[in-house]
Amino acid sequence: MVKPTKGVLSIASIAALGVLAACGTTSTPTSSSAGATGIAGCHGTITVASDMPLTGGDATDGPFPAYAAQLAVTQANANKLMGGCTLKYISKDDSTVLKNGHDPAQGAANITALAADPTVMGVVGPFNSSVALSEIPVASRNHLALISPANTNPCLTAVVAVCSDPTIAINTASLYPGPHTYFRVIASDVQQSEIDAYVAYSVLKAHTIYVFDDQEAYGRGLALLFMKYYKADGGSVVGSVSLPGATTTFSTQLSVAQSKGAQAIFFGGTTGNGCGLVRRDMGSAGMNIPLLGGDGCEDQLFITNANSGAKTSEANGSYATSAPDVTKLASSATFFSQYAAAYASLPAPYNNGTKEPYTAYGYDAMNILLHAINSVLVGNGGQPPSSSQTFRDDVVAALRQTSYDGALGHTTFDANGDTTNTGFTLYKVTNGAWVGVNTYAVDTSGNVSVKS
Amino acid sequence: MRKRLAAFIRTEPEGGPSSAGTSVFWILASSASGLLIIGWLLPWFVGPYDAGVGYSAQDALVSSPTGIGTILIYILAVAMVILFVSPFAEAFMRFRGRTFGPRADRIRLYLGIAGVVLTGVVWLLYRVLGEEPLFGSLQPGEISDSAIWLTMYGFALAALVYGARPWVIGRQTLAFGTAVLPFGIFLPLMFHQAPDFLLWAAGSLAIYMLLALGLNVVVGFAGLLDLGYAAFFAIGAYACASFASPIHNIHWPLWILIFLGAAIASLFGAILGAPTLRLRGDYLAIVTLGFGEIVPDLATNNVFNLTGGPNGISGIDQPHWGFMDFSESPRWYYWSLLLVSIAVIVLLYNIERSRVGRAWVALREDEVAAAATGINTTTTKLLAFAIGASVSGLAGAFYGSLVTVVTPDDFSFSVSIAVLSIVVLGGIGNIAGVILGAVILTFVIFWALPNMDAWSTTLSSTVHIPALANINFSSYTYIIYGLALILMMLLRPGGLLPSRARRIELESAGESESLAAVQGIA
Amino acid sequence: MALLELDSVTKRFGGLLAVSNVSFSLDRGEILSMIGPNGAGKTTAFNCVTGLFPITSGQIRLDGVSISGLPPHRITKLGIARTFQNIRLFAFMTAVDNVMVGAHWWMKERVWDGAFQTKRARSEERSVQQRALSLLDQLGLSRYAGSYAREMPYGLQRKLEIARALATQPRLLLLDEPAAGLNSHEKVELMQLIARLRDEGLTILLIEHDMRLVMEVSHRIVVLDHGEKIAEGSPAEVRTNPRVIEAYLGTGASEATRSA
Amino acid sequence: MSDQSGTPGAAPGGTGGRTGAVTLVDQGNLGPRTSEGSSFFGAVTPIFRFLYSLISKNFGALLLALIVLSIFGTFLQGGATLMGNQIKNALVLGAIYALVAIGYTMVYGIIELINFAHGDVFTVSGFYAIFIANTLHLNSLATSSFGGLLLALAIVFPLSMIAAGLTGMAIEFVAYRRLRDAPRLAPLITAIGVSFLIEGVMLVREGPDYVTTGQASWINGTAFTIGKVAVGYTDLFVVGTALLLMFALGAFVQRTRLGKAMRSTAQDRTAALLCGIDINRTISATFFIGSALAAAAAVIYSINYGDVKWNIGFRLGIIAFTAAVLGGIGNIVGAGVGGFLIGLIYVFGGSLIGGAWSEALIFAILVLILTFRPVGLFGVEVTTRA
Repeated sequence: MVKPTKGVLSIASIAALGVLAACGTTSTPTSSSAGATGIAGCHGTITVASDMPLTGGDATDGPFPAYAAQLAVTQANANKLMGGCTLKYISKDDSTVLKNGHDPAQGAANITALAADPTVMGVVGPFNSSVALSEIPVASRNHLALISPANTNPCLTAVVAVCSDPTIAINTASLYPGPHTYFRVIASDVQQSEIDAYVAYSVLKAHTIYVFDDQEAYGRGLALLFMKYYKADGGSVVGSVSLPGATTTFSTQLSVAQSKGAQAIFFGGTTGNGCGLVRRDMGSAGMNIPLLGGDGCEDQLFITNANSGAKTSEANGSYATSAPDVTKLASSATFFSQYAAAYASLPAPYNNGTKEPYTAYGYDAMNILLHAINSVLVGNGGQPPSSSQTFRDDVVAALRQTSYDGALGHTTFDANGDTTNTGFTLYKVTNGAWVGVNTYAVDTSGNVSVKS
Repeated sequence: MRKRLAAFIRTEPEGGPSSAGTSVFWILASSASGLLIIGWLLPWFVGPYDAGVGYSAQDALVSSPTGIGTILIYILAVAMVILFVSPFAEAFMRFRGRTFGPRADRIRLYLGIAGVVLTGVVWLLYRVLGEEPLFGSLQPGEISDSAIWLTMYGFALAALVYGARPWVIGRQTLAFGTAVLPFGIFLPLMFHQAPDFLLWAAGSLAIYMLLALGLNVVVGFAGLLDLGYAAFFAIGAYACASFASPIHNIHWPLWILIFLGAAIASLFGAILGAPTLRLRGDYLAIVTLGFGEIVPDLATNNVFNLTGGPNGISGIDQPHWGFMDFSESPRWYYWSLLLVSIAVIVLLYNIERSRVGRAWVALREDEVAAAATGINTTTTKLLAFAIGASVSGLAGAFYGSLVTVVTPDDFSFSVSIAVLSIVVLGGIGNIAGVILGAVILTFVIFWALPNMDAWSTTLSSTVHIPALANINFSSYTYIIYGLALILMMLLRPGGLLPSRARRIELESAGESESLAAVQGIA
Repeated sequence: MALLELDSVTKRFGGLLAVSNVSFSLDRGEILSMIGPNGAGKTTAFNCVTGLFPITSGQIRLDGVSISGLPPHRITKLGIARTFQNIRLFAFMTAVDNVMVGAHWWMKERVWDGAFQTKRARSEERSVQQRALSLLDQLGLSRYAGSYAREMPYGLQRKLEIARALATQPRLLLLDEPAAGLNSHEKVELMQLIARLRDEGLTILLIEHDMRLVMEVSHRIVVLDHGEKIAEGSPAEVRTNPRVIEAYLGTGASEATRSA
Repeated sequence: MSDQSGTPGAAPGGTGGRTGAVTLVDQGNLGPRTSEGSSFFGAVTPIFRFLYSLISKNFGALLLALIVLSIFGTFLQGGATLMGNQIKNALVLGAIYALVAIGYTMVYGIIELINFAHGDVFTVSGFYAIFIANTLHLNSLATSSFGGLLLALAIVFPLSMIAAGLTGMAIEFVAYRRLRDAPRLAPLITAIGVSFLIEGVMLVREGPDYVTTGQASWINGTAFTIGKVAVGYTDLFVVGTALLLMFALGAFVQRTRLGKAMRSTAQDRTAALLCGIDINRTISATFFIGSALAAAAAVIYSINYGDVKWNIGFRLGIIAFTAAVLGGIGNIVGAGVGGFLIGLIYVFGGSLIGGAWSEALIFAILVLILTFRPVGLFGVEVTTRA
């Protein structure tokens, strides 16, 4: 496993890359070079940070966006994005050995520590919704910007119908004792579940469905939302079950689903919590109906797991919706090659940013933060505002005005801090690989349409 | 060799029922050394915050300034080195079979006092007279202040330990309290940089210490093994969360909730304890483990729509009483927790020495004889469960309020194990030991393990051993943790600071049979 | 009325009849000894009386009120204290604490009294401790008051167990082989102690193998064999009872005595 | 410490200065005392006792009734097909639990230690099996022909069992042997430490995700169908192998010298020692056999499911332990039966009241057994001594 704190690595090579990037690649917006002249005389230290689960069970996901964020900082330093000011980067790990992964208490402790440092102007993170619940109040109280690359729980930013469901029970207002300083560059589960429901009912033509979830905040929320929209579309949910992430066999519930005549299975949750295993057990049970999952299922591990059973091509024909495949976007090509160059010395799989869907999100989140800071400096005559609090408030205000073209495409934020860059692609496993079928968008009134 | 080692380790005169012996002396002496060295190296430790800031003495030596400060710094450095080395030197001498005389103690007392005074003078020179050259490029209110505080404390502690050695050995508990309390109270004032982070760490330390103190009642005092202790922690935390959050729209103040949390948890302690009364030690362990797994399961499944399911309960209130705004800084939590911890420690200490405490020991030693001597084994056991659980409920209430989110994941088996490890590591049945265990283990879990990578990188660049930077400690946390548990039990089953009775007991005797087994009903 | 009555008490372990239909009674102030070969069911009878074993059938009455089925601590409260054949002290408690445990059942100190060290707790602790120390003193144990029970010499551990039993303020004391493992000097002391307890009005039920001690202190003797009562009477009567001799010495011996 | 029936007067000697003759016996307390007690509890206690003994004596019957009822409930819920499918699922799961449970029960029987690391021995054996299969290229061999399959099984079973057995012996030697006479707390904590250690090593070596074994492809196809329930060859293999191993173990323990040594050591270690039995060797052998069975379970598991993950052993271990307790800990046959019963409870409970509650249900059963019938279904209530 990896230690992002040691990404100092070959500073020279990264710096060289950054200079290269400055010489006219797409990921460096023109505004920075213009600003750099104005802020060359900038005095002081500006710190940005990331907070991800880096160790334990979350080591498969968290380090990627953290590395990507660090890359963004290294490049900004090489480009002198902050002019004469020193730009520092702190990487925080919100996992503890007690939880063997992300720990809300550790996350809150990290944000408290970061907020206490007057030079910290923003944090990229957290990765997990449960950690977000403990970090958002601290960040809000300290006026500190928090940009998540991976939180999809809708109730973190805005009140939607399911927030009051007793199994979700998030009171959004109570999360913000101060200003609304939380943003995210990933679309929330509301849009995804609307699209999932549409896909299940109208594309896969399944009119009865059995729903699994993995008893975690993300999976449970997605499943609940899915069921709501699926029923609204006219489908009928023949049964649903929450199974702990440690579940190793799903045959009992699949037998129930089979006897109830489900025409499809929906899984709300992550591959690590059994998405692929459900598909595997469907093979053993001889169920030839589609499996549909959310973005938590769309990864290579799903295919490996699904094919690990008696049928070695069981994964074929599974569906999952996920954010548009970043690796396929033209805008991300430069980023992934820079990532690969900068982290070539890391052990696999961390030397390849495409191995994890959230890598590019971490990169864009950090770049958006850095550019917001830059625009504050520029707007303030090339110097940081006198008080730390004013500086932070200005950064948040600048973030609201974000209009950024990065690896993910064009990102702006709405009033709740949600990205407007939404849209989900339906993927299908064909010949042992995820292949995009169609990309769908959903409008404000919930109508799903194929996005060009 | 072995004999000498044994003679060195044997810390108290034969025969007396004293509990911790001179271990307290050694702990305090080495703490003084530790504080002095930490004071010296603090900027290096704190890493990310250091930018251009260094500790006075170190900087002074490096930048060889002029003026009166320089001389003071050199004197301080000598005093520091002597006092830092002295406990190790003394231990080595003892090991060789010789002792330092009272003169050595006196010298060290004077050194300690001189150290306190001189450090004060240095601080005044710097803060009041602004003698800049002394410190190189210091900025006010930063790490150097903390370093100076720590150094002064280290000197004062050394003065206390060596100046009042007989008193420290004779009244260990009192001496320990006297030495540690001021540190606890002034901690928030000692640190200027990143105080919140430190206080947060101290807060979670206090929470785990409370948990361990509660578990110590059950495991240490009454001898009932509980592997599902996190269940009561969860109950306390969820109780607090339910009554101080938007989930049911009830907003009661924290000071009511800590009592409520304690009461509810103790009620559950008694209820869950009841079916286990007849069970033998390891069966008891397994049943409690079962409870420990059921409670988070219920929370995840949102039983009676009370617990909010897998998301848990979020948006928990943080109190705001007058100028005490708990949400503004963890320092108010820190001081409240300090107060509560002291109260709990005093109460448990009293209980241990009262009728109930004696009854627990009797029960632990020989349940049959205890019953035949008129002790109601049922109520005595239930009382242990209830009191143990109530302390953990209290800790849970604080946890919920501090973190503002409680989720079922927060109360997993590994939490129970961590708390049990604290008790075992520190010394089963000994309150001082449990406190020490909590300090060490929370330091390891929440600070050392997460920062191991950063430290090894720093160290590798300092001592130029690149291999160090490549060791990836964070992935070995499980292994380190497991090894520590095994080695602990094999090498020192009584813990670091064992209560004397429990130590001999753990090293030799078997388990007493239960009354139920004798009566043939279990 | 008798203090303690055993009315056809039977205790069965699976197929084994440990105590079978035993009846006898004890008057106030009396010392009754129970003798019999090993495995005769004496200790089982003790365990039945003190509530450690639930009895299979029959009745045990104290002051005419049935105590069968009561838990051990309730029986202790009613005034029956005991010692154990294989000393069961609280090994890692000091001698004085061991004795103080005996006073627990009537102490008024509650958890919160202890926790907050109220006046009641302190004064009660003090008086109980004083009482315990004086008990130790009178049994010649004061030197060991602060030592762990397991660090005391064997003979003194037996005495400490008696002190603990006395601290429960018994009306009836059950001594299970108190002389076992004692040297002759200690036995004499024990005999004097028993005599003194009798003089102070305590009723004693004694299991003992040392016949000299039994014959000297007992008012009456009950003989058990294979769980059954085979004889009861004054020491002199029991000594000459042929069934007793048979039980102790085997069939041949009884023939021999008869013919002698 | 609440009830204070029959409190005598004040503390003898009053507070402080005592006067008069020094006595050993408190004269004031020689009179009759009444056992007042609380009348409510006095009245209720017998009812509780009666209920307790009623449940305790009929625990097995109650449990069976519960299982039968839930099977019937499943029949009502989804007809014979669902019921049949679930019975099949339960037997497959139960077979694995049973094999793991036997390891717990053997170790407990002989040294009265809950070997917390046993579940992790199971997991680690899964990785051994993967390693062996990959190193020797068994996957292609096994899927090539029936003979190849048999050969592959004949290689992978004994090798992983020996590897796991040695692991078990090493664990015993390092972590438990020195603590054999210590009170239970000490070895229990070491056991937890060993469990963490093994999990940590697996986490570092194998990563945090499911690792595919490839063995699930060895056996496939439907053997026969009853109604609409298709029974696969894998299902038959899993249950058949488990039963075979259990019978082999039973015969071993009954017939062989070592087996007899184990039984006598379990009954009375001192006596066994006096009879000239090498206790250390016997205990090592017990660990070897218990771990080897866990390995067999792991091979079966990976042939059935095809995935192993570093921490699957923990929960599975606790459930298997419940099975061992259910059957009466120390009782090998009991553990086998207990495993299948737990499999039934897990599956039918999950099918009827929702899978979210399956584990809570298992733990609840664990608590109930230990409360009402700690000796297990097949244990005999014995009093310890006369």
